[in-house]
Amino acid sequence: METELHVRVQEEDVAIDDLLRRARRSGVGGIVLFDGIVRDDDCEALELEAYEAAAVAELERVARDAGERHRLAFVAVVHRTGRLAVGENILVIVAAAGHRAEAFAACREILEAIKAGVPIWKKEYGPGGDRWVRGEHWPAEGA
Amino acid sequence: METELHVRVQEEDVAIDDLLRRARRSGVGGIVLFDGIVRDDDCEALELEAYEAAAVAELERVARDAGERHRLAFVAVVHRTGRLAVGENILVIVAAAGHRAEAFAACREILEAIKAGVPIWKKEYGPGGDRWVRGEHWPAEGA
Amino acid sequence: MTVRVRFFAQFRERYGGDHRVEPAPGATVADVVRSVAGTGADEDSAIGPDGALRDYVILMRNGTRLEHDEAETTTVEDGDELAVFPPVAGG
Amino acid sequence: MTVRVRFFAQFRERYGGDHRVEPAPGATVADVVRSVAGTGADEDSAIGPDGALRDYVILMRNGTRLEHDEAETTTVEDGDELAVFPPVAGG
Repeated sequence: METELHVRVQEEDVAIDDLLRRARRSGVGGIVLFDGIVRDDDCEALELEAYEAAAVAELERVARDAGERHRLAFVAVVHRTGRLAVGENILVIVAAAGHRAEAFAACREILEAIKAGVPIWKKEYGPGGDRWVRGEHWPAEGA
Repeated sequence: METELHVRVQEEDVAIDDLLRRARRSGVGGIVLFDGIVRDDDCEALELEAYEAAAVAELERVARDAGERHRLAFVAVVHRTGRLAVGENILVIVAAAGHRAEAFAACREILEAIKAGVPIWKKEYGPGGDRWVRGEHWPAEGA
Repeated sequence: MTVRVRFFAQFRERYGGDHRVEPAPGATVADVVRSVAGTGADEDSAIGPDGALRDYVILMRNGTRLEHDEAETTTVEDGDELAVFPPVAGG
Repeated sequence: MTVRVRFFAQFRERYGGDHRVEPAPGATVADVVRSVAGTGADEDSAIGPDGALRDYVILMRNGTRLEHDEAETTTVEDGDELAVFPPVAGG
Protein backbone atom coordinates (compact mmCIF):
# COMPACT_ATOMS: atom_id res chain seq x y z
CA MET A 1 0.00 0.00 0.00
CA GLU A 2 1.34 3.39 -1.02
CA THR A 3 1.01 5.90 1.82
CA GLU A 4 -0.46 9.23 0.77
CA LEU A 5 1.51 12.07 2.38
CA HIS A 6 0.45 15.61 3.24
CA VAL A 7 3.45 17.50 4.64
CA ARG A 8 3.55 21.27 5.13
CA VAL A 9 5.47 23.99 6.95
CA GLN A 10 3.13 26.97 6.94
CA GLU A 11 2.09 30.13 8.76
CA GLU A 12 -1.66 29.51 8.36
CA ASP A 13 -3.67 27.51 10.84
CA VAL A 14 -4.28 23.82 10.18
CA ALA A 15 -7.59 22.67 8.67
CA ILE A 16 -7.93 19.65 10.94
CA ASP A 17 -11.36 18.63 9.66
CA ASP A 18 -10.05 18.50 6.11
CA LEU A 19 -7.15 16.29 7.17
CA LEU A 20 -9.50 13.88 8.98
CA ARG A 21 -11.79 13.80 5.96
CA ARG A 22 -8.87 12.85 3.75
CA ALA A 23 -7.76 10.22 6.27
CA ARG A 24 -11.09 8.37 6.14
CA ARG A 25 -10.50 6.10 3.17
CA SER A 26 -10.51 2.48 2.07
CA GLY A 27 -8.70 0.17 4.48
CA VAL A 28 -8.70 2.66 7.37
CA GLY A 29 -10.21 1.66 10.71
CA GLY A 30 -8.22 3.82 13.12
CA ILE A 31 -6.95 7.38 12.95
CA VAL A 32 -4.73 8.96 15.60
CA LEU A 33 -4.24 12.72 15.63
CA PHE A 34 -1.77 14.71 17.70
CA ASP A 35 -2.37 18.42 18.14
CA GLY A 36 0.42 20.35 19.84
CA ILE A 37 -0.71 23.76 21.08
CA VAL A 38 0.87 26.81 22.73
CA ARG A 39 0.62 26.23 26.49
CA ASP A 40 0.09 29.20 28.80
CA ASP A 41 2.60 28.00 31.42
CA ASP A 42 5.29 30.57 31.16
CA CYS A 43 4.66 32.34 27.93
CA GLU A 44 2.18 34.59 26.21
CA ALA A 45 3.18 33.72 22.66
CA LEU A 46 5.69 31.70 20.68
CA GLU A 47 7.65 32.66 17.61
CA LEU A 48 8.51 29.68 15.44
CA GLU A 49 11.32 29.77 12.93
CA ALA A 50 12.13 27.04 10.41
CA TYR A 51 14.91 26.29 7.98
CA GLU A 52 12.06 25.67 5.65
CA ALA A 53 13.50 23.66 2.78
CA ALA A 54 15.41 21.37 5.12
CA ALA A 55 12.45 21.08 7.53
CA VAL A 56 10.05 20.04 4.76
CA ALA A 57 12.53 17.48 3.42
CA GLU A 58 13.04 16.04 6.90
CA LEU A 59 9.30 15.95 7.71
CA GLU A 60 8.68 14.14 4.43
CA ARG A 61 11.34 11.58 5.22
CA VAL A 62 9.92 11.03 8.73
CA ALA A 63 6.34 10.73 7.42
CA ARG A 64 7.32 8.37 4.60
CA ASP A 65 9.34 6.14 6.96
CA ALA A 66 6.49 5.86 9.46
CA GLY A 67 4.02 5.26 6.65
CA GLU A 68 6.01 2.32 5.34
CA ARG A 69 6.85 0.87 8.75
CA HIS A 70 3.26 0.94 9.96
CA ARG A 71 1.51 0.47 6.60
CA LEU A 72 -0.41 3.72 6.88
CA ALA A 73 -2.93 4.66 4.22
CA PHE A 74 -2.52 8.38 4.89
CA VAL A 75 -0.26 10.54 7.00
CA ALA A 76 -0.33 14.31 7.49
CA VAL A 77 2.27 16.47 9.21
CA VAL A 78 1.66 20.21 9.36
CA HIS A 79 4.06 22.38 11.35
CA ARG A 80 3.34 26.06 11.76
CA THR A 81 5.81 28.92 11.83
CA GLY A 82 5.55 32.58 12.78
CA ARG A 83 4.03 34.12 15.89
CA LEU A 84 1.45 31.94 17.68
CA ALA A 85 -0.68 32.95 20.66
CA VAL A 86 -1.55 30.74 23.63
CA GLY A 87 -4.01 28.03 22.57
CA GLU A 88 -3.04 28.06 18.90
CA ASN A 89 -2.04 24.90 17.01
CA ILE A 90 1.71 24.45 16.58
CA LEU A 91 1.85 21.02 15.00
CA VAL A 92 -0.75 18.55 13.77
CA ILE A 93 0.05 14.93 12.94
CA VAL A 94 -2.54 12.53 11.51
CA ALA A 95 -1.83 8.82 11.06
CA ALA A 96 -4.50 6.60 9.44
CA ALA A 97 -4.11 2.82 9.52
CA GLY A 98 -6.17 -0.33 9.31
CA HIS A 99 -5.97 -0.81 13.06
CA ARG A 100 -5.39 1.30 16.15
CA ALA A 101 -1.98 -0.06 17.19
CA GLU A 102 -0.27 1.05 13.97
CA ALA A 103 -1.94 4.47 14.05
CA PHE A 104 -0.85 5.15 17.64
CA ALA A 105 2.72 3.93 17.09
CA ALA A 106 3.17 5.91 13.88
CA CYS A 107 1.78 9.16 15.31
CA ARG A 108 4.04 8.96 18.35
CA GLU A 109 7.15 8.05 16.35
CA ILE A 110 6.62 10.95 13.97
CA LEU A 111 6.28 13.35 16.90
CA GLU A 112 9.46 12.10 18.58
CA ALA A 113 11.38 12.30 15.31
CA ILE A 114 10.27 15.91 14.86
CA LYS A 115 11.43 16.83 18.35
CA ALA A 116 14.77 15.11 17.72
CA GLY A 117 15.76 16.31 14.31
CA VAL A 118 13.65 18.73 12.28
CA PRO A 119 15.22 22.22 11.97
CA ILE A 120 12.52 24.32 13.64
CA TRP A 121 13.07 26.59 16.66
CA LYS A 122 10.84 28.28 19.19
CA LYS A 123 11.21 31.58 20.96
CA GLU A 124 9.01 32.16 24.00
CA TYR A 125 7.63 35.61 24.75
CA GLY A 126 6.63 36.06 28.38
CA PRO A 127 6.32 38.66 31.10
CA GLY A 128 9.98 38.14 31.93
CA GLY A 129 11.19 38.80 28.40
CA ASP A 130 11.87 36.42 25.55
CA ARG A 131 14.11 33.39 25.25
CA TRP A 132 14.94 30.66 22.73
CA VAL A 133 13.65 27.29 23.87
CA ARG A 134 16.28 24.63 24.29
CA GLY A 135 14.82 21.51 22.68
CA GLU A 136 14.74 18.18 24.46
CA HIS A 137 17.75 17.03 22.52
CA TRP A 138 19.97 19.96 23.49
CA PRO A 139 23.18 18.37 24.78
CA ALA A 140 23.69 18.24 28.55
CA GLU A 141 25.82 21.01 30.05
CA GLY A 142 29.51 20.38 29.52
CA ALA A 143 28.83 17.65 26.95
CA MET B 1 -6.68 19.73 38.56
CA GLU B 2 -10.27 18.65 37.99
CA THR B 3 -10.69 16.87 34.66
CA GLU B 4 -13.62 18.10 32.61
CA LEU B 5 -15.46 15.14 31.08
CA HIS B 6 -17.62 14.93 27.96
CA VAL B 7 -19.04 11.40 27.67
CA ARG B 8 -21.84 10.44 25.29
CA VAL B 9 -23.45 7.40 23.69
CA GLN B 10 -25.36 8.79 20.73
CA GLU B 11 -26.69 8.09 17.25
CA GLU B 12 -25.60 11.44 15.79
CA ASP B 13 -22.18 11.98 14.28
CA VAL B 14 -19.41 13.45 16.44
CA ALA B 15 -18.58 17.17 16.21
CA ILE B 16 -14.82 16.65 16.33
CA ASP B 17 -13.95 20.32 15.81
CA ASP B 18 -16.07 21.30 18.82
CA LEU B 19 -14.34 18.72 21.00
CA LEU B 20 -10.90 19.98 19.95
CA ARG B 21 -11.96 23.56 20.59
CA ARG B 22 -13.05 22.62 24.10
CA ALA B 23 -9.80 20.70 24.65
CA ARG B 24 -7.65 23.78 23.94
CA ARG B 25 -7.59 25.36 27.38
CA SER B 26 -5.27 26.57 30.12
CA GLY B 27 -2.49 24.12 30.94
CA VAL B 28 -2.92 22.10 27.76
CA GLY B 29 0.07 21.58 25.44
CA GLY B 30 -0.79 18.25 23.82
CA ILE B 31 -4.05 16.74 22.59
CA VAL B 32 -4.36 13.18 21.28
CA LEU B 33 -7.48 12.15 19.41
CA PHE B 34 -8.50 8.65 18.36
CA ASP B 35 -11.11 8.27 15.64
CA GLY B 36 -12.36 4.74 15.02
CA ILE B 37 -14.19 4.39 11.73
CA VAL B 38 -16.09 1.69 9.88
CA ARG B 39 -13.53 -0.16 7.76
CA ASP B 40 -14.54 -1.55 4.37
CA ASP B 41 -12.68 -4.85 4.80
CA ASP B 42 -15.49 -7.30 5.04
CA CYS B 43 -18.55 -5.24 5.67
CA GLU B 44 -20.78 -2.64 4.07
CA ALA B 45 -22.25 -1.30 7.29
CA LEU B 46 -22.24 -1.86 11.04
CA GLU B 47 -25.13 -1.85 13.45
CA LEU B 48 -24.11 -0.81 16.96
CA GLU B 49 -26.18 -1.64 20.00
CA ALA B 50 -25.52 -0.42 23.54
CA TYR B 51 -26.85 -1.15 26.99
CA GLU B 52 -26.98 2.58 27.19
CA ALA B 53 -27.23 3.39 30.90
CA ALA B 54 -24.51 0.89 31.78
CA ALA B 55 -22.33 1.93 28.85
CA VAL B 56 -22.47 5.62 29.79
CA ALA B 57 -21.68 4.81 33.43
CA GLU B 58 -18.73 2.65 32.41
CA LEU B 59 -17.39 5.20 29.89
CA GLU B 60 -17.59 7.89 32.58
CA ARG B 61 -15.67 5.71 35.01
CA VAL B 62 -13.01 4.94 32.39
CA ALA B 63 -12.69 8.62 31.40
CA ARG B 64 -12.52 9.82 35.00
CA ASP B 65 -9.89 7.21 35.93
CA ALA B 66 -7.68 8.13 32.98
CA GLY B 67 -8.19 11.82 33.71
CA GLU B 68 -6.95 11.44 37.25
CA ARG B 69 -4.11 9.06 36.46
CA HIS B 70 -2.71 11.26 33.69
CA ARG B 71 -3.78 14.65 35.06
CA LEU B 72 -5.83 15.51 32.00
CA ALA B 73 -7.50 18.89 31.71
CA PHE B 74 -10.23 17.56 29.42
CA VAL B 75 -11.31 14.19 28.13
CA ALA B 76 -14.08 13.36 25.66
CA VAL B 77 -15.45 9.93 24.80
CA VAL B 78 -18.25 9.74 22.25
CA HIS B 79 -19.44 6.31 21.12
CA ARG B 80 -22.05 6.05 18.41
CA THR B 81 -24.86 3.53 18.10
CA GLY B 82 -27.23 2.58 15.31
CA ARG B 83 -26.44 1.80 11.70
CA LEU B 84 -23.15 3.21 10.39
CA ALA B 85 -21.86 3.07 6.82
CA VAL B 86 -18.26 2.46 5.76
CA GLY B 87 -16.12 5.49 6.58
CA GLU B 88 -18.35 6.80 9.37
CA ASN B 89 -17.04 7.59 12.85
CA ILE B 90 -17.74 4.88 15.44
CA LEU B 91 -15.86 6.23 18.43
CA VAL B 92 -13.97 9.43 19.15
CA ILE B 93 -11.67 9.86 22.16
CA VAL B 94 -9.95 13.16 22.98
CA ALA B 95 -7.35 13.44 25.74
CA ALA B 96 -5.88 16.88 26.55
CA ALA B 97 -2.87 17.14 28.85
CA GLY B 98 0.01 19.45 29.65
CA HIS B 99 2.41 17.24 27.74
CA ARG B 100 2.28 14.68 24.95
CA ALA B 101 3.19 11.55 26.94
CA GLU B 102 0.15 11.81 29.22
CA ALA B 103 -2.19 12.56 26.33
CA PHE B 104 -1.01 9.53 24.32
CA ALA B 105 -1.11 7.16 27.31
CA ALA B 106 -4.57 8.28 28.41
CA CYS B 107 -6.10 8.08 24.94
CA ARG B 108 -4.78 4.56 24.41
CA GLU B 109 -5.82 3.33 27.85
CA ILE B 110 -9.36 4.63 27.39
CA LEU B 111 -9.61 2.86 24.05
CA GLU B 112 -8.38 -0.47 25.45
CA ALA B 113 -10.75 -0.20 28.42
CA ILE B 114 -13.67 0.36 26.04
CA LYS B 115 -12.75 -2.71 24.00
CA ALA B 116 -12.45 -4.76 27.19
CA GLY B 117 -15.51 -3.80 29.17
CA VAL B 118 -18.09 -1.35 27.90
CA PRO B 119 -21.44 -3.00 26.98
CA ILE B 120 -21.64 -2.13 23.29
CA TRP B 121 -21.93 -4.67 20.47
CA LYS B 122 -21.42 -4.60 16.72
CA LYS B 123 -23.20 -6.45 13.97
CA GLU B 124 -21.53 -6.51 10.56
CA TYR B 125 -23.60 -6.39 7.39
CA GLY B 126 -21.76 -7.70 4.37
CA PRO B 127 -22.27 -9.44 1.06
CA GLY B 128 -22.26 -12.80 2.86
CA GLY B 129 -25.00 -11.85 5.32
CA ASP B 130 -24.76 -10.38 8.78
CA ARG B 131 -22.95 -11.51 11.92
CA TRP B 132 -22.34 -10.30 15.45
CA VAL B 133 -18.70 -9.35 15.95
CA ARG B 134 -16.89 -11.27 18.65
CA GLY B 135 -14.93 -8.68 20.58
CA GLU B 136 -11.23 -9.07 21.28
CA HIS B 137 -12.01 -10.23 24.80
CA TRP B 138 -14.35 -13.04 23.78
CA PRO B 139 -13.07 -16.11 25.65
CA ALA B 140 -11.03 -18.64 23.69
CA GLU B 141 -12.90 -21.70 22.39
CA GLY B 142 -13.47 -24.20 25.16
CA ALA B 143 -12.52 -21.71 27.85
CA MET C 1 -42.72 -8.19 42.79
CA THR C 2 -41.70 -7.13 39.30
CA VAL C 3 -38.25 -7.60 37.79
CA ARG C 4 -37.08 -6.33 34.42
CA VAL C 5 -34.92 -8.64 32.31
CA ARG C 6 -33.04 -7.20 29.35
CA PHE C 7 -31.12 -9.06 26.66
CA PHE C 8 -28.62 -7.53 24.24
CA ALA C 9 -27.05 -8.35 20.85
CA GLN C 10 -27.59 -11.98 19.74
CA PHE C 11 -29.53 -12.70 22.95
CA ARG C 12 -31.89 -9.81 22.20
CA GLU C 13 -32.58 -11.27 18.78
CA ARG C 14 -33.22 -14.69 20.29
CA TYR C 15 -35.17 -13.86 23.43
CA GLY C 16 -36.49 -10.34 22.86
CA GLY C 17 -34.95 -7.25 24.39
CA ASP C 18 -37.13 -6.38 27.35
CA HIS C 19 -39.22 -8.53 29.70
CA ARG C 20 -41.17 -7.84 32.89
CA VAL C 21 -41.47 -10.92 35.05
CA GLU C 22 -43.11 -11.53 38.40
CA PRO C 23 -40.94 -14.08 40.14
CA ALA C 24 -41.95 -16.01 43.24
CA PRO C 25 -40.44 -14.83 46.51
CA GLY C 26 -36.98 -16.27 47.02
CA ALA C 27 -36.25 -16.60 43.28
CA THR C 28 -32.60 -16.07 42.38
CA VAL C 29 -31.20 -14.00 39.53
CA ALA C 30 -30.40 -17.21 37.64
CA ASP C 31 -33.93 -18.52 38.24
CA VAL C 32 -35.41 -15.37 36.72
CA VAL C 33 -33.13 -15.50 33.66
CA ARG C 34 -33.99 -19.19 33.14
CA SER C 35 -37.70 -18.39 33.42
CA VAL C 36 -37.37 -16.16 30.33
CA ALA C 37 -34.62 -17.85 28.31
CA GLY C 38 -35.36 -21.50 28.99
CA THR C 39 -32.59 -23.88 28.03
CA GLY C 40 -31.02 -24.59 24.67
CA ALA C 41 -28.78 -27.21 23.14
CA ASP C 42 -27.14 -24.92 20.58
CA GLU C 43 -24.10 -22.84 21.44
CA ASP C 44 -25.84 -19.52 20.99
CA SER C 45 -28.28 -20.06 23.83
CA ALA C 46 -27.57 -18.11 27.01
CA ILE C 47 -28.33 -21.21 29.07
CA GLY C 48 -27.11 -24.70 28.29
CA PRO C 49 -29.14 -27.92 28.33
CA ASP C 50 -28.07 -28.47 31.96
CA GLY C 51 -29.74 -25.21 33.02
CA ALA C 52 -26.39 -23.47 33.71
CA LEU C 53 -25.49 -20.11 32.23
CA ARG C 54 -22.96 -20.42 29.40
CA ASP C 55 -19.46 -19.53 30.58
CA TYR C 56 -19.18 -16.49 28.31
CA VAL C 57 -22.51 -14.95 29.34
CA ILE C 58 -22.24 -11.69 31.28
CA LEU C 59 -24.85 -10.71 33.85
CA MET C 60 -25.58 -7.36 35.45
CA ARG C 61 -28.00 -6.58 38.25
CA ASN C 62 -28.83 -2.87 38.45
CA GLY C 63 -25.71 -2.02 36.47
CA THR C 64 -23.29 -4.11 38.54
CA ARG C 65 -21.69 -7.29 37.24
CA LEU C 66 -22.59 -10.52 38.95
CA GLU C 67 -20.51 -13.70 38.74
CA HIS C 68 -22.38 -16.85 37.75
CA ASP C 69 -22.17 -18.43 41.21
CA GLU C 70 -23.48 -15.20 42.73
CA ALA C 71 -26.40 -15.31 40.28
CA GLU C 72 -27.36 -18.70 41.66
CA THR C 73 -27.42 -17.45 45.26
CA THR C 74 -28.58 -13.81 44.93
CA THR C 75 -32.34 -13.40 45.34
CA VAL C 76 -34.03 -10.73 43.29
CA GLU C 77 -35.87 -7.75 44.74
CA ASP C 78 -38.80 -5.73 43.49
CA GLY C 79 -37.71 -3.25 40.82
CA ASP C 80 -34.46 -5.02 39.93
CA GLU C 81 -33.13 -4.66 36.40
CA LEU C 82 -31.23 -7.70 35.16
CA ALA C 83 -29.14 -7.57 31.96
CA VAL C 84 -27.85 -10.58 30.03
CA PHE C 85 -25.32 -10.17 27.25
CA PRO C 86 -22.35 -11.66 25.39
CA PRO C 87 -18.79 -10.26 25.73
CA VAL C 88 -18.59 -6.67 24.56
CA ALA C 89 -17.27 -5.60 21.18
CA GLY C 90 -17.35 -1.79 21.18
CA GLY C 91 -14.66 0.64 20.19
CA MET D 1 32.82 31.52 -6.34
CA THR D 2 29.78 32.49 -4.26
CA VAL D 3 28.58 30.60 -1.17
CA ARG D 4 25.43 31.33 0.79
CA VAL D 5 25.65 31.13 4.60
CA ARG D 6 22.42 31.04 6.61
CA PHE D 7 22.01 31.30 10.37
CA PHE D 8 18.90 30.36 12.35
CA ALA D 9 17.34 31.12 15.75
CA GLN D 10 19.75 32.79 18.20
CA PHE D 11 22.54 32.68 15.60
CA ARG D 12 20.33 34.51 13.11
CA GLU D 13 19.76 37.26 15.69
CA ARG D 14 23.48 37.50 16.37
CA TYR D 15 24.97 37.18 12.91
CA GLY D 16 22.12 37.99 10.53
CA GLY D 17 20.17 35.36 8.66
CA ASP D 18 21.57 35.32 5.16
CA HIS D 19 25.03 36.06 3.81
CA ARG D 20 26.68 35.75 0.41
CA VAL D 21 30.40 35.31 0.67
CA GLU D 22 33.12 34.87 -1.93
CA PRO D 23 35.67 32.55 -0.38
CA ALA D 24 39.15 31.98 -1.71
CA PRO D 25 39.71 28.74 -3.61
CA GLY D 26 40.37 25.86 -1.21
CA ALA D 27 38.40 27.40 1.69
CA THR D 28 36.69 24.83 3.92
CA VAL D 29 33.12 24.97 5.26
CA ALA D 30 34.47 25.91 8.69
CA ASP D 31 36.63 28.67 7.14
CA VAL D 32 33.59 30.18 5.48
CA VAL D 33 31.50 30.07 8.67
CA ARG D 34 34.35 31.68 10.63
CA SER D 35 34.67 34.38 7.99
CA VAL D 36 31.10 35.49 8.78
CA ALA D 37 30.73 34.68 12.50
CA GLY D 38 34.22 35.50 13.74
CA THR D 39 34.98 34.19 17.22
CA GLY D 40 33.33 34.90 20.54
CA ALA D 41 34.11 34.40 24.18
CA ASP D 42 30.50 34.13 25.35
CA GLU D 43 28.69 30.80 25.27
CA ASP D 44 26.12 31.90 22.70
CA SER D 45 28.66 32.40 19.96
CA ALA D 46 28.70 29.70 17.27
CA ILE D 47 32.48 29.69 17.35
CA GLY D 48 34.60 29.72 20.51
CA PRO D 49 37.63 31.91 21.21
CA ASP D 50 39.88 29.11 19.89
CA GLY D 51 38.19 29.32 16.47
CA ALA D 52 36.47 25.90 16.85
CA LEU D 53 32.73 25.43 16.31
CA ARG D 54 30.87 25.04 19.60
CA ASP D 55 30.05 21.37 20.28
CA TYR D 56 26.30 21.92 20.07
CA VAL D 57 26.34 23.78 16.77
CA ILE D 58 24.77 21.94 13.85
CA LEU D 59 25.97 22.45 10.29
CA MET D 60 24.34 21.60 7.00
CA ARG D 61 25.77 21.84 3.53
CA ASN D 62 23.09 21.80 0.82
CA GLY D 63 20.63 20.22 3.24
CA THR D 64 22.91 17.46 4.48
CA ARG D 65 24.41 17.42 7.96
CA LEU D 66 28.15 17.76 8.26
CA GLU D 67 30.15 16.70 11.34
CA HIS D 68 32.54 19.31 12.72
CA ASP D 69 35.65 17.47 11.62
CA GLU D 70 34.19 17.14 8.13
CA ALA D 71 33.54 20.89 8.13
CA GLU D 72 37.27 21.47 8.70
CA THR D 73 38.26 19.30 5.73
CA THR D 74 35.42 19.81 3.22
CA THR D 75 36.13 22.57 0.71
CA VAL D 76 33.21 24.64 -0.49
CA GLU D 77 32.04 24.82 -4.07
CA ASP D 78 30.37 27.57 -6.07
CA GLY D 79 26.64 27.74 -5.24
CA ASP D 80 26.88 25.90 -1.92
CA GLU D 81 24.34 26.73 0.78
CA LEU D 82 25.67 26.38 4.32
CA ALA D 83 23.34 26.47 7.34
CA VAL D 84 24.40 27.01 10.95
CA PHE D 85 21.96 26.44 13.81
CA PRO D 86 21.49 25.31 17.41
CA PRO D 87 19.77 21.99 18.32
CA VAL D 88 16.19 21.88 17.09
CA ALA D 89 13.16 22.56 19.28
CA GLY D 90 10.12 21.97 17.05
CA GLY D 91 7.02 19.95 17.77
